[in-house]
Amino acid sequence: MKTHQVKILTNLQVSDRYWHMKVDLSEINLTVQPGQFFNIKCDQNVYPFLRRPLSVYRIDNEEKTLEFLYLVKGIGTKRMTNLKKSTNVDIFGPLGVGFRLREEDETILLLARGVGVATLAALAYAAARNGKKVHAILSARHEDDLLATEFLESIGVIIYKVTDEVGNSDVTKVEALIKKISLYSKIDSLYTCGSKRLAKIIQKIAKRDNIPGEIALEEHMGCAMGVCFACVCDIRVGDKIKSVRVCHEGPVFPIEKVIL
Amino acid sequence: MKTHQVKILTNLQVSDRYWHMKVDLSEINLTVQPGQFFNIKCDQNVYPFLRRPLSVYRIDNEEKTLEFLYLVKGIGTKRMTNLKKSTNVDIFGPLGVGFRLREEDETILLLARGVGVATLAALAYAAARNGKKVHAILSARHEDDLLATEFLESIGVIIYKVTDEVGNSDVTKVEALIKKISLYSKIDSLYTCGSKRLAKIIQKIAKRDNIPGEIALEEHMGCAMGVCFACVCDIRVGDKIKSVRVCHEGPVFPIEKVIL
Amino acid sequence: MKTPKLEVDIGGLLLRNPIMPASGAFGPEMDRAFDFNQLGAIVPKSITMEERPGNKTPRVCETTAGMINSIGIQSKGVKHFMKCIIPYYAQFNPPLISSLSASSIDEFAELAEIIAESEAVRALELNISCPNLKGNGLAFGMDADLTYTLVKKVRSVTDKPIISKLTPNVTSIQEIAIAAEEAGSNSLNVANTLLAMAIDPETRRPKIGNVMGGLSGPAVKPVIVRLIYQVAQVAKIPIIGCGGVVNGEDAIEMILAGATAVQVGTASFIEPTAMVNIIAEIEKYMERHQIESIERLRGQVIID
Amino acid sequence: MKTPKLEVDIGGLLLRNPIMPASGAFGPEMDRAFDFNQLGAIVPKSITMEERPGNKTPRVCETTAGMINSIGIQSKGVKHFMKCIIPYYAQFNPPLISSLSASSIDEFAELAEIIAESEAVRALELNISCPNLKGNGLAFGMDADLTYTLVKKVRSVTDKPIISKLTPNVTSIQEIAIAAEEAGSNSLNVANTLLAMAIDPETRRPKIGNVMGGLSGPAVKPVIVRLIYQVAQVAKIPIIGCGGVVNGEDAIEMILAGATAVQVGTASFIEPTAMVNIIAEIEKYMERHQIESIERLRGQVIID
Ligand SMILES: Cc1cc2nc3c(=O)[nH]c(=O)nc-3n(C[C@H](O)[C@H](O)[C@H](O)COP(=O)(O)OP(=O)(O)OC[C@H]3O[C@@H](n4cnc5c(N)ncnc54)[C@H](O)[C@@H]3O)c2cc1C
Ligand SMILES: Cc1cc2nc3c(=O)[nH]c(=O)nc-3n(C[C@H](O)[C@H](O)[C@H](O)COP(=O)(O)OP(=O)(O)OC[C@H]3O[C@@H](n4cnc5c(N)ncnc54)[C@H](O)[C@@H]3O)c2cc1C
Ligand SMILES: Cc1cc2nc3c(=O)[nH]c(=O)nc-3n(C[C@H](O)[C@H](O)[C@H](O)COP(=O)(O)O)c2cc1C
Ligand SMILES: Cc1cc2nc3c(=O)[nH]c(=O)nc-3n(C[C@H](O)[C@H](O)[C@H](O)COP(=O)(O)O)c2cc1C
Ligand code: FES
Ligand code: FES
Repeated sequence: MKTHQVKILTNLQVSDRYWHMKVDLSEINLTVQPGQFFNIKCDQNVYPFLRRPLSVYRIDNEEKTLEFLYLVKGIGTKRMTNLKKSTNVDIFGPLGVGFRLREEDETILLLARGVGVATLAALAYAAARNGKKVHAILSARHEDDLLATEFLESIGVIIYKVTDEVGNSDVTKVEALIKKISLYSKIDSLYTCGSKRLAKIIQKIAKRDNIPGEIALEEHMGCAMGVCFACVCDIRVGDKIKSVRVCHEGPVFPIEKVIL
Repeated sequence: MKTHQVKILTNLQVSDRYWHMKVDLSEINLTVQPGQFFNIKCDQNVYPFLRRPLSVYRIDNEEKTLEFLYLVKGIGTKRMTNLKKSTNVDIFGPLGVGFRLREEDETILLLARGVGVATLAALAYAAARNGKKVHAILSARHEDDLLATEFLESIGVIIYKVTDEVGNSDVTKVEALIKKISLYSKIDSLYTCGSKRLAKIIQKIAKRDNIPGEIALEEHMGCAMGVCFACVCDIRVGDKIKSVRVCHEGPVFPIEKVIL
Repeated sequence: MKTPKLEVDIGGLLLRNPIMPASGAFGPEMDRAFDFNQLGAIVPKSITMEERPGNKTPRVCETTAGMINSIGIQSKGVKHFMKCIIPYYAQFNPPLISSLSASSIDEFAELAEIIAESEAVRALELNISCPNLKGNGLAFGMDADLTYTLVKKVRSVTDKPIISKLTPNVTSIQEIAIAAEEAGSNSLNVANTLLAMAIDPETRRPKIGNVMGGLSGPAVKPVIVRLIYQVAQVAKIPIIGCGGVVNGEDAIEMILAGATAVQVGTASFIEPTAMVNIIAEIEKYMERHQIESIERLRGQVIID
Repeated sequence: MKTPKLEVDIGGLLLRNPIMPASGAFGPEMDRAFDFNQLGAIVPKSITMEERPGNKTPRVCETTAGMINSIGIQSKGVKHFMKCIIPYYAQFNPPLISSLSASSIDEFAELAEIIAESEAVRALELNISCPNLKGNGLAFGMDADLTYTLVKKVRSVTDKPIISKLTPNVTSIQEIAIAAEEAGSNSLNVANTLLAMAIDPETRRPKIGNVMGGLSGPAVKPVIVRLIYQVAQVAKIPIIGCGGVVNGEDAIEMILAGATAVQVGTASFIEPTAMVNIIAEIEKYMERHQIESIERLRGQVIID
């Protein structure tokens, strides 16, 4: 749990609203899990004041690089786009608990909405490298917002694109799609991120078919290290409701426990 | 009275504590007088919050450039050093009342302490171009802090360097130096900036020898356009004391009027 | 959509738009920066009965996202104001709101009577909240009874709209707001500066000559928005929001919290055309959100 | 010069240095960031008698140079605190200051009695100033009489040093400070957060779930420095400055204004090692200025 000054290798716009940043980890020794995140200083300045949390998009342990994929939303991510190649960026992490990839699984299915793919891509990569078959349903408003498809395809992930534009991204259609996929490919685990609406499908299927599932949540953060209780959400433990911190007990939670 | 987004041509360190910035005025039409100043946004950010006033160090009407010479003092000037070549800087001005260079004068004497030379250099340049003889006593802590000497020499200014280091910068020695200069060169006007201690000599000589003199003052500024009354100082008008705004009635005042 | 309607009524005074300068951060010198006729109203620096020198320099210092000032109402007195300042502002269309400062209740009333006589003056803003007058940060507006008595007295000498400028440095601004309203204020300015101080660790001296001063700028906006919201719960008269507004969204935020109009101070020091930029940004916001009249936004913060 | 002496005494409690966390901005999770033994004291999140869920999310939002929080004292209750939290912090050398929150005076006293029984707890900080408990921003510390009664009651159940954490949201903090001192406080924390609010113009909703919350961070420092200075004029007991400290110079500024010790909250969210950095910066400042003991700086602002 430390801040690191790491060198920016690239920081580039990849589509209308999305940017991609790659940093050099060769000077430090970090073990980073898919699903974990970093809290990033958008500027070497008091403004914006707070750091901004970004999931790990990709970890390359050979090249010793770390990548982030981010949506330009407000002032913080806007300023992040000004971070220049070869300068340093101050990142705090890795933070939180990542995804659990089960040894025994042969096939997994990911369901990502929008920038949720930034969070699931690292998992897809780890799974593919471990020889698992990975199905990934990517949902977005427009074709343009479907990110990382090439990268995912290049590592052998089977991709299904659904968009609001085309009209195949609503809950019933996505549910039908998952059903279709499971017909020819037995799914061992489910993972989702980026939409509570879509996560409900995963929760339902996980329960019905008794498949383990996980979800990465988001909440406004203060400290990102578990001390301020800004980022809490309720989860179900047995028949009790428990308050947990997204930054500390999460951001990844068993799908059956979350309240959507 | 406008803000201008002007392109930075250069922004370079010229000595241990001093920087020099040159901006492009070719896109705008400005008439700038020596002694006037600009109020400069140190960063495209809310931090530092206020602009910082800098005198015009040099105006080149042919090349259409404007130059500033600044001492890195606190946060604002520190951040100014981060302004990058080819990007824009937001300058507000020209502001205030500049020096009055009298047609009839043949010889003038400038006495500048420290960064005061930034304010007097533009005047020296204008005077030299108008065929006047310019004597300039430059005072500083160290030899290193004596700025602009080459530039001034190149335009024919006769320079006298005095430093605390060498021990020839105290009031008595400077006064003796001025006396010596006046022995072989009749001084028609006196100008000073950068030290109230030294300005007292100018005030005394101006009064005693009935020579017109001017001084450029500094005060902490809020608006720099005469509305907030942050930058006031008292001046003597006849036997009355009057409060004036350094940014509006000044920063240049007749030496006999200021209270040192 | 038609061009959005920006007109607002601040207690009997109609403004063509809700944006006006904050007293002390505006002056004739700014006419070279923009056309004053674009403003909702004109508010000069607070005026006092007699000439006043103001406080020691330095009178301003920077803080993180803000500034402290202790100008201390430097003023040339009411005579000069009537003779030179009023006629100057009278040439512009926006109504002239004269800001008054005094050291006693009687003096407030006297001053109000004199100034209200001028036809060009369309409303009086009572600066009962200046933290820079006595050096201890105290102000009439810190006490509900004093506020009531003061406003009542001024009410008795003029029929012109009275704006009471409240101080944020109180336990319950609602109490003061109610006192000012009951005494006959036509609207409330929320609020003056936060009493503040800064020390230079190198010199160990206060950063401003007067030791304490008033904090303004973006740093204070969240406190001011809260105060506007609190006052809006109890006051029936219009609120003029003031403190930390830099752009159109800031103004909208105050209007959503309950303000009818908005004053802009320190922002003009950083961008002299801030006020006209803000008016344009408000219009853009309204067009984007299909809001026909700014009045529709007032107090419309959604509380679940 | 010898290494500067950083020891301070905050009303009977000796600290090896003046830097400690602000309640609510510190937790066991930070032990991976730095060694807690470097701190002057340890101050956990305010504890309540019963378990409390805290407020709706979002619980924090950013403002210019600050943040608003409305955590609302999420707490597992005093039993869990005694069983799990105290023993955990007891393993570190710095004295443990327990922060207490309650919704009635009697509850404050009961809670104090229970917690003071633990030997590891070396002092009690009474959070009589939390703006997030009732949703209306009100707090005991806004009333001098309530403050007096509350502190007096707690005083009667324990001999351990009592720190009263004052609210900045009052007309006269001096009055409250005197009440807390006379009732038996051993020191004063100046101060809790400024009551604040922010609205998102796009959604028209308050940026935090609880509508209003407490403003912290660099934006508030000038107000806090002023409050410390004001309290120092009237209080005989030590002051702990709190609000907006980000670096060593900020801490020095508060000490010059009259603080004996300094708490650091929000800064740790941006830089988890902020507190130890600040200690190092204070030492450097003292060396540069040839100051042997930090006590020499207390209240030493130069007023002409
Ligand atoms: C664990 C975690 C991992 C994340 N990973 C990624 C990622 O890989 N890529 C990515 O693009 N985004 C990610 N996000 C979301 C990202 O942090 C926010 O979009 C970002 O902080 C917005 O900052 P801003 O300054 O641009 O927007 P702001 O100006 O701060 O806010 C713009 C809008 O976004 C909302 N917002 C601000 N912060 C958050 C937040 N933390 N969570 C939800 N909404 C917020 C605000 O309320 C406001 O409505 C992640 C969030 C979390 C909590
Ligand atoms: C009309 C005018 C013309 C000037 N011309 C030049 C110039 O050509 N070159 C140059 O290097 N400097 C010039 N200055 C001074 C320059 O404006 C200040 O040094 C600068 O604003 C300091 O900003 P900072 O953020 O670096 O320091 P800060 O961190 O703001 O302050 C550092 C120290 O400087 C003091 N200070 C801050 N602002 C001023 C100010 N306006 N006047 C005096 N002291 C101040 C502060 O009190 C503090 O002690 C001029 C000032 C004025 C008023
Ligand atoms: C330099 C300066 C001078 C001020 N003078 C006055 C004044 O004379 N009368 C008054 O009522 N308020 C005065 N104020 C307060 C402003 O009117 C306004 O309430 C405050 O600055 C907050 O708004 P802002 O953040 O937009 O600046 C002054 C503020 C500043 C910065
Ligand atoms: C997230 C958060 C939670 C807080 N919780 C408490 C609390 O439980 N008890 C308390 O007395 N103060 C609490 N505070 C206030 C801080 O202790 C401190 O007074 C305030 O943050 C100002 O200091 P800072 O600017 O250094 O953060 C909290 C502040 C924050 C930001
Ligand atoms: S952000 Fe502070 S506990 Fe999660
Ligand atoms: S700086 Fe505002 S009047 Fe000079």
